[in-house]
Amino acid sequence: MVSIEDYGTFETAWCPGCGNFGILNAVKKALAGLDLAPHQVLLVSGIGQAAKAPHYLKCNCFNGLHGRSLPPAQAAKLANPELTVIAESGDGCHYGEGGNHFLAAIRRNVDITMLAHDNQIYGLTKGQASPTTMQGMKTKTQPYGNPSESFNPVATAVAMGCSFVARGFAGEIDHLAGIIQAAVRHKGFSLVDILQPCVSFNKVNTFAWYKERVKKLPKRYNPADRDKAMATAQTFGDEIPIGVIYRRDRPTFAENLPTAPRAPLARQTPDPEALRRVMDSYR
Amino acid sequence: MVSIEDYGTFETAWCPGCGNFGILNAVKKALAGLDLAPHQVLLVSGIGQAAKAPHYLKCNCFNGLHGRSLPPAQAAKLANPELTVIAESGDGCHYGEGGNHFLAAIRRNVDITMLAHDNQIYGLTKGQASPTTMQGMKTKTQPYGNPSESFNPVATAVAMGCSFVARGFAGEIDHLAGIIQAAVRHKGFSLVDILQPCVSFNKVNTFAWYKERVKKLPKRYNPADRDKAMATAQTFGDEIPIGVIYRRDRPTFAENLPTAPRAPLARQTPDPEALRRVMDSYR
Amino acid sequence: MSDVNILIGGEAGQGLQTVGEMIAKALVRSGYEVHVSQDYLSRVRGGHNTFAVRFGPERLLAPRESVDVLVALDAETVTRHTARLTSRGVIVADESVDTDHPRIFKVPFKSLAPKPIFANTAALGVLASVVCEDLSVLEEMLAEAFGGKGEAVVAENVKVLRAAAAWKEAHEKLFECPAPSPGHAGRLCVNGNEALALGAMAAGVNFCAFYPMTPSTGVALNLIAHSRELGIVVEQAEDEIAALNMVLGASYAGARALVATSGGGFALMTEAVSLAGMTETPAVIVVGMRPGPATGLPTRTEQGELWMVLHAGHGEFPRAIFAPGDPEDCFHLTHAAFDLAERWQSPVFVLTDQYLADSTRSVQPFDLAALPPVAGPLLDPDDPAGYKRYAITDSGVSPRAVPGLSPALVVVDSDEHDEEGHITEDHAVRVAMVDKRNRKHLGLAAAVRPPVLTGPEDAGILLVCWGSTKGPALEARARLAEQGRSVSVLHFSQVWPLDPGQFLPHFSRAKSVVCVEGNSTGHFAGLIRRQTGFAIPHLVPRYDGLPFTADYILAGLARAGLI
Amino acid sequence: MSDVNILIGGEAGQGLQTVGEMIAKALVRSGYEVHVSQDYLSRVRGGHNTFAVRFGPERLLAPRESVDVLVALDAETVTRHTARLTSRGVIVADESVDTDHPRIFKVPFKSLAPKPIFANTAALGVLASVVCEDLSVLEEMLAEAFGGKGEAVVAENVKVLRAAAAWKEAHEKLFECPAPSPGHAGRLCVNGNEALALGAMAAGVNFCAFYPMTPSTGVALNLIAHSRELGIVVEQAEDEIAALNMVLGASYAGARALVATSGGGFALMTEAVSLAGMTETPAVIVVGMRPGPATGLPTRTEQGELWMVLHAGHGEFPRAIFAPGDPEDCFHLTHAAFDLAERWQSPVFVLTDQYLADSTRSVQPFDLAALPPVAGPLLDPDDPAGYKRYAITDSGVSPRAVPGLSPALVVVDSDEHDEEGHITEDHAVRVAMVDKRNRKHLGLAAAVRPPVLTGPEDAGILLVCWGSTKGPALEARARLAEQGRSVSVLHFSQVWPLDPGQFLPHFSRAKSVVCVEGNSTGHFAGLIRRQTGFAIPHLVPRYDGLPFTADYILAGLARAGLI
Ligand SMILES: Cc1ncc(C[n+]2csc(CCOP(=O)(O)OP(=O)(O)O)c2C)c(N)n1
Ligand SMILES: Cc1ncc(C[n+]2csc(CCOP(=O)(O)OP(=O)(O)O)c2C)c(N)n1
Ligand code: SF4
Ligand code: SF4
Ligand SMILES: [Mg+2]
Ligand SMILES: [Mg+2]
Repeated sequence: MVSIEDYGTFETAWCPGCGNFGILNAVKKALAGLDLAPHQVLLVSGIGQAAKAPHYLKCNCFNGLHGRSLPPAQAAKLANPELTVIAESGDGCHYGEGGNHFLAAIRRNVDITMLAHDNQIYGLTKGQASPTTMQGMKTKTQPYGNPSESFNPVATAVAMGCSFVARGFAGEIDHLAGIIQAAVRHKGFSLVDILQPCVSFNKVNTFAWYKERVKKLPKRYNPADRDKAMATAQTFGDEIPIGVIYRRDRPTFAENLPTAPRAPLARQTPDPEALRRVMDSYR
Repeated sequence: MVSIEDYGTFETAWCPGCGNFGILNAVKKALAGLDLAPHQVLLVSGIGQAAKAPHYLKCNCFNGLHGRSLPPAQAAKLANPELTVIAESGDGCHYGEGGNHFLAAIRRNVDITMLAHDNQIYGLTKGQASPTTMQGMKTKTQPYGNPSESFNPVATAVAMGCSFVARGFAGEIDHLAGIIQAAVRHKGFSLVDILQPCVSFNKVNTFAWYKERVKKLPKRYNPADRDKAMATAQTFGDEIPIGVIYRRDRPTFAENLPTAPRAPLARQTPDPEALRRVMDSYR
Repeated sequence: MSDVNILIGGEAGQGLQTVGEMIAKALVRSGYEVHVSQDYLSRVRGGHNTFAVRFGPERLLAPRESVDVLVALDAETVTRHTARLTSRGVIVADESVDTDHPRIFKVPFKSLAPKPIFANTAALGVLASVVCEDLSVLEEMLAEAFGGKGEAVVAENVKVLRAAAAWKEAHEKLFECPAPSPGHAGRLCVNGNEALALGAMAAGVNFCAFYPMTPSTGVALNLIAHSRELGIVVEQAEDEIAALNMVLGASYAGARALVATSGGGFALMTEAVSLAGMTETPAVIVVGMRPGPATGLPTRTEQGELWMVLHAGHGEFPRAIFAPGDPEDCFHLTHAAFDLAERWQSPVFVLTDQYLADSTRSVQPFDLAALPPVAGPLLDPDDPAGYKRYAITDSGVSPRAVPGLSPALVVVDSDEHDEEGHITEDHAVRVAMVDKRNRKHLGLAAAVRPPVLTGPEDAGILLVCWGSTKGPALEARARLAEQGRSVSVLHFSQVWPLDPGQFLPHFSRAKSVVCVEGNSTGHFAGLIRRQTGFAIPHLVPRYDGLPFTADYILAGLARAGLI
Repeated sequence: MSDVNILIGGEAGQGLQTVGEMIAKALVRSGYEVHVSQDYLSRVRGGHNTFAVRFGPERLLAPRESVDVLVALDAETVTRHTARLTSRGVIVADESVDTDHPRIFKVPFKSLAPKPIFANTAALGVLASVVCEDLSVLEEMLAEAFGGKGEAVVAENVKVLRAAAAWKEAHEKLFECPAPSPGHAGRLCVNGNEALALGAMAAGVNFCAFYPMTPSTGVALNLIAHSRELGIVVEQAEDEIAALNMVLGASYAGARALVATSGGGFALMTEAVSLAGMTETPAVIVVGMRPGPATGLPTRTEQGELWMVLHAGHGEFPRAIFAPGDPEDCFHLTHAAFDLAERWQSPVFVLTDQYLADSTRSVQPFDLAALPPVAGPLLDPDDPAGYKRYAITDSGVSPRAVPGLSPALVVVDSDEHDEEGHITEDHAVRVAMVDKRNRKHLGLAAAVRPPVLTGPEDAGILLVCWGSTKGPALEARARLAEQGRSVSVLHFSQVWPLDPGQFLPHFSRAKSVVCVEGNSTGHFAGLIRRQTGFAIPHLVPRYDGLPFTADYILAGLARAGLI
């Protein structure tokens, strides 16, 4: 049995009181609860405060470029289907710089999990609007209020027929750990958008602000109902539902691609006979 | 009165029978119908067969990079609010390489029109799957069938609260011209996704295939009803509704940004007194 | 002249590529040496394209400007290219074409091809007969091509082929064909892209991500065609940024991964090139050059991106750049690129161009058994618990474990990192890591492929070239040598790193050194000067979008007063 | 030593930047010359950061390693930096800090700052008194800073400030302060980013798109702060690709447009740089360098991206690269960049780095009236109907009309195009257009800013440097000159194009030439060699993430055996 201690404890570079701590705990809990040893897990991240998370637990880690966690995460899963792959990064990283990869990942449905630390702000670069920053919110770079409407990743994912769509809250660690477990278990691309207070730069969507609003979806909620899911996804105001909002059985990318390997490519040995046949076809 | 002849006739590099011809005609009709002279119009395109369209009528033209028509189009409109700006390109350009700009443009709501020649294929590069290619369709690069689900730009736009969302068909030129006129008149970001047969590389979604399926939205259809719009947007199979699917009044980007100019920036003259005050603030 | 140059011209979509490829393949099967060059527009139908097949009993190195057999699929071809005909040249055109050229076959294509779909086969029949090609070879090829559509289709095509050939026999005009050289039988028929893909497959490539872009889409297409047989995952990414980032993720996870693109797509990848450098993740990156800037001439050729590729990506890190001169180089250098990339945990580039990518040639089958082994990552680290991805070593290379295969945790980071791979901002560690990465450059530099000298050591003229200019330069040299001039060619198939000891002596021994390259500013000449101080005094540049020919180079030398 | 070096150390989020900026500004207002350098981590709270304020009566050129006043906001600062204290140095720290240093002020911050929010003001009060700063200046600044929050807040802060200063007076330790130089009053207090933004504003910038990235976000922040007053549209784009493409769209439509980024973000822009080259659209591109590859050390400094910027973008097209040495250069060169970009319809780069971007200095106010005019596009073409965007001209520059302002249609294209801007695949037009674009390089080359020589023409040592290394090199020179050595500095504030006539004579006259630059491989030295063949024999590199200091350069010269 893997325990949460197996995932270690590290010093972090986060601000005291940051919502990232709750998410880190929930991730560790979920992985231990899934009985996954650290070396079976690959965390892929981009750049930002959230993207430092994989450095703060024992695991395989590919800390890549800002906005680019999803492409290597999907490819690593294709290259080694035995790995549990999680792409973990911030809202700016996943939905801003990385928006195009987000769309493509939903369409592909590679069996990975995406965790978005959604603090509705660019934290590491000190407080510019992110795609999820509420319209009208003032920041140093948007002193007249954010002129753009905010992006609702959950609604977009539901509209696109994403395989698994959930919203969690950094302040509800056990609930969040449960969602993450379900996401990892789900076969296909799983999105978990996580409301995360940033104590340094987001003075609007604070811990209290979220706390007042989040409401766990009731047991009887049926995530297979797309219309209901769409309505739930669009609810982001006085009330913000959290839980697994939408779920849909779809073949995974690997199931749709006959050449996707069933074992790690690193162990694949070339077949000289096949190669010769291939060369001979060029005559 | 501007007439369609004012927009000229040019030799094209398109295949005989291509749906692009119908779209070109509809664009000219729409512009003439709006009584816009060629120099009042700016067409911005990317790269692809569709992206050549601005070369085939008289207008100002910024034929930029593959996937990058929306950023310069929005910026040009901000720089000169008097211009009628249309970003015209293919499905691969707008939704593939340019996917992130599509998301941002919907959120921003700059008052421009986006025309997507949606032939569900990469035409110019000779027949690879585009984001809108149907799942399972075989191409040279997807010989086992396109493994990804196809992107529904119209549904995504509605889910994101896009200001104006329409679908047209290259085979219904007058209807399409009407949609384009409405899109240009609409204040805010207007998306017109246009079903376009590619006779060379898409042997599934042919002229006949579309013709059988497209159905004009009835007069009584209310594009302000978001739930209805969502359902209409998701309808893409035996029946494909065409017309203005969704419409919503939203302040434009320029209305939300107090520093957006009301006249062309090219005519703006610097204020030396203001500059001195600004310099003095750095003491 | 012992070789024949066939030029097929017509509109895009008329099937000139099909006819051209068929005849090229048939000639190779008959034991000829073949050299194809393609000139096509960035459109799907219409316009004016050409497909040139040069063949003969001996190896052919370059396109030739003069034409022996002009196959005109439209009237424009006759207008445009008749002037290029040699004195013995013939034209094959539809009977409707209006020209008074004496040596023309006015073919009644309408009657020879009962349906338009047979037009290509009819053209092939006439052409085959003109160049004395054995019809049975073509019949065999038609069977292969149309076999899937049933016997009847094959039979109909064969019938058209024979009728066309018979028509031509009945209207014989003198055209002398060289005989094939029996020693050259059994050749492969591959273009640069195909040979490159074959090299990758021979190296065990098992992952490829790409975004379509001329002229490199063919690389992915060839991998896809054999992906099932060889076990290769090929994914068309949403954009080039994703493509290279995917390749890095796959490579990190233990795949042998390749990406192929062209200049504009590559520009988008440059941030990820830097990530490869920082994380020390192997990657083979194919860049097929075409004329820029921006979209430029998307289906034509140029060598204008050497500097970009050399300095792509922010910050400092080692890399290697191969520049194959022909399909054989494409094969061997791509194979070597995988080994080098793994061995030095660095991005390795294969820099080609449209001319080479699309140029089909007869090539001796590759000796697969003789290929050197390709390095792989570390599957079972000795001490997994103590494993450090960036252990400091003398060579700069740290053993590269693969995640998930052992209990070793593999941590890679785009920030500066410590030996374990975790973020650091320690200045001393920073310096140690820069030095470690830079040491890999020394390793790469020690393994550089030397440039190849053809001709005398102390030539009157030394033609320096790189990449696809090899063949045209060699042909120019041969022509000058025939005239009794002392000319050598120094061809670089690796353009970075450079080892001056390998070439400076040649420079100093030659009377005049001339750089022949396909750009307007002399990229390689500049690189030589930066690395050695040697200023190559003469440049023969080309930047109109077309490949070099021997004639073009001779004209350039004449303009420079060197011949 | 006539200047004082204050080092404020503590965790991110403790307010050391606030204290540092306040004291720097106050010192400037009192007539001192000031030089700030910042060393901070890539995090928001915690870790160890420093803010160094060097001040004195005369101009200061560089950071200094030794410290006179160490303000420790935490115990770690004392541990780390006490060894750097000069013999006359003092420490200001909380009374809880455990050290036996004799010259320490153990300040009872808890009692001086009744609430934690006043901690910065208390520290400022003690510090101001140590460096003999006039309290009334600081009181005025507190009023400006807190005025918005009401009189009461201002009064409370002033009270804390005075109490802290009084405490220090009561515990006097000898520390000698230089007097300000009255002639230096009225200086601005700006860092590189601020001066750069001011230069852009002086040039009439009215459009900026950006994506946040250290160290360049400050450029956009400064434009935003004054966007309303000056009429500037500033938009945070969804990514860097959009940012530069937006700038090009705005510029095409007649705006004066700028983008600011850093290495990784710039890598993503390189495709659009090529588009600027092809469409001949003016753009001013600010690249603030930091240590790479990849994310590297995101908040530190380096000069490792010269080659990338020089060859960014596929294909061939002209560009110019400025490399300001100090805030004054930032202002003037950015102003000039707008003019040059418009005049030659090319991308013009302003290449800075984190050190310069964040380094606040006292600067003489800019003479706005004396600035040369900035070129603009053509608003009213003579013959709109016959207007051709790419008319072939001798200079290579075609008059640039703006869409919508006249009946002229303005057609620009990323494909190769004819004079009207429409796609062409004609080979002759291609060559004409390449030649036209290349001619603009000649124009840019003719307007190059010459490097500036400081010191004798025939020095024993010539220090060659570019960009922000100017100050440290000049200070090293001054120190050596004091020792009677003959040393000169040749500083390049424009690094492309280069005009060898402007610098080769200096090289040949000096005994030893040394290149001092902030990277590990000698970018500029390599560029000099490529352009001239001259191999600079000595390199003093730095790549640990920190800026050069005179001490560092002297140590490098000593290691090279030159001093
Ligand atoms: C290509 C690129 N552009 C910009 C940056 C600068 N950058 C680093 S983190 C960041 C934003 C982070 O925001 P988010 O992803 O929301 O993470 P958070 O810090 O809020 O957790 C930016 C813009 C970068 N590193 N790379
Ligand atoms: C950065 C970049 N990547 C790839 C290409 C090659 N390319 C040109 S057009 C095109 C696809 C065009 O498809 P679409 O946008 O659907 O237009 P269509 O030709 O179908 O009208 C591609 C991939 C390019 N020009 N630039
Ligand atoms: S800046 Fe915000 S997101 Fe980043 S660590 Fe601090 S509180 Fe958390
Ligand atoms: S390839 Fe398809 S989209 Fe392009 S012109 Fe031909 S038919 Fe039209
Ligand atoms: Mg965030
Ligand atoms: Mg398309």
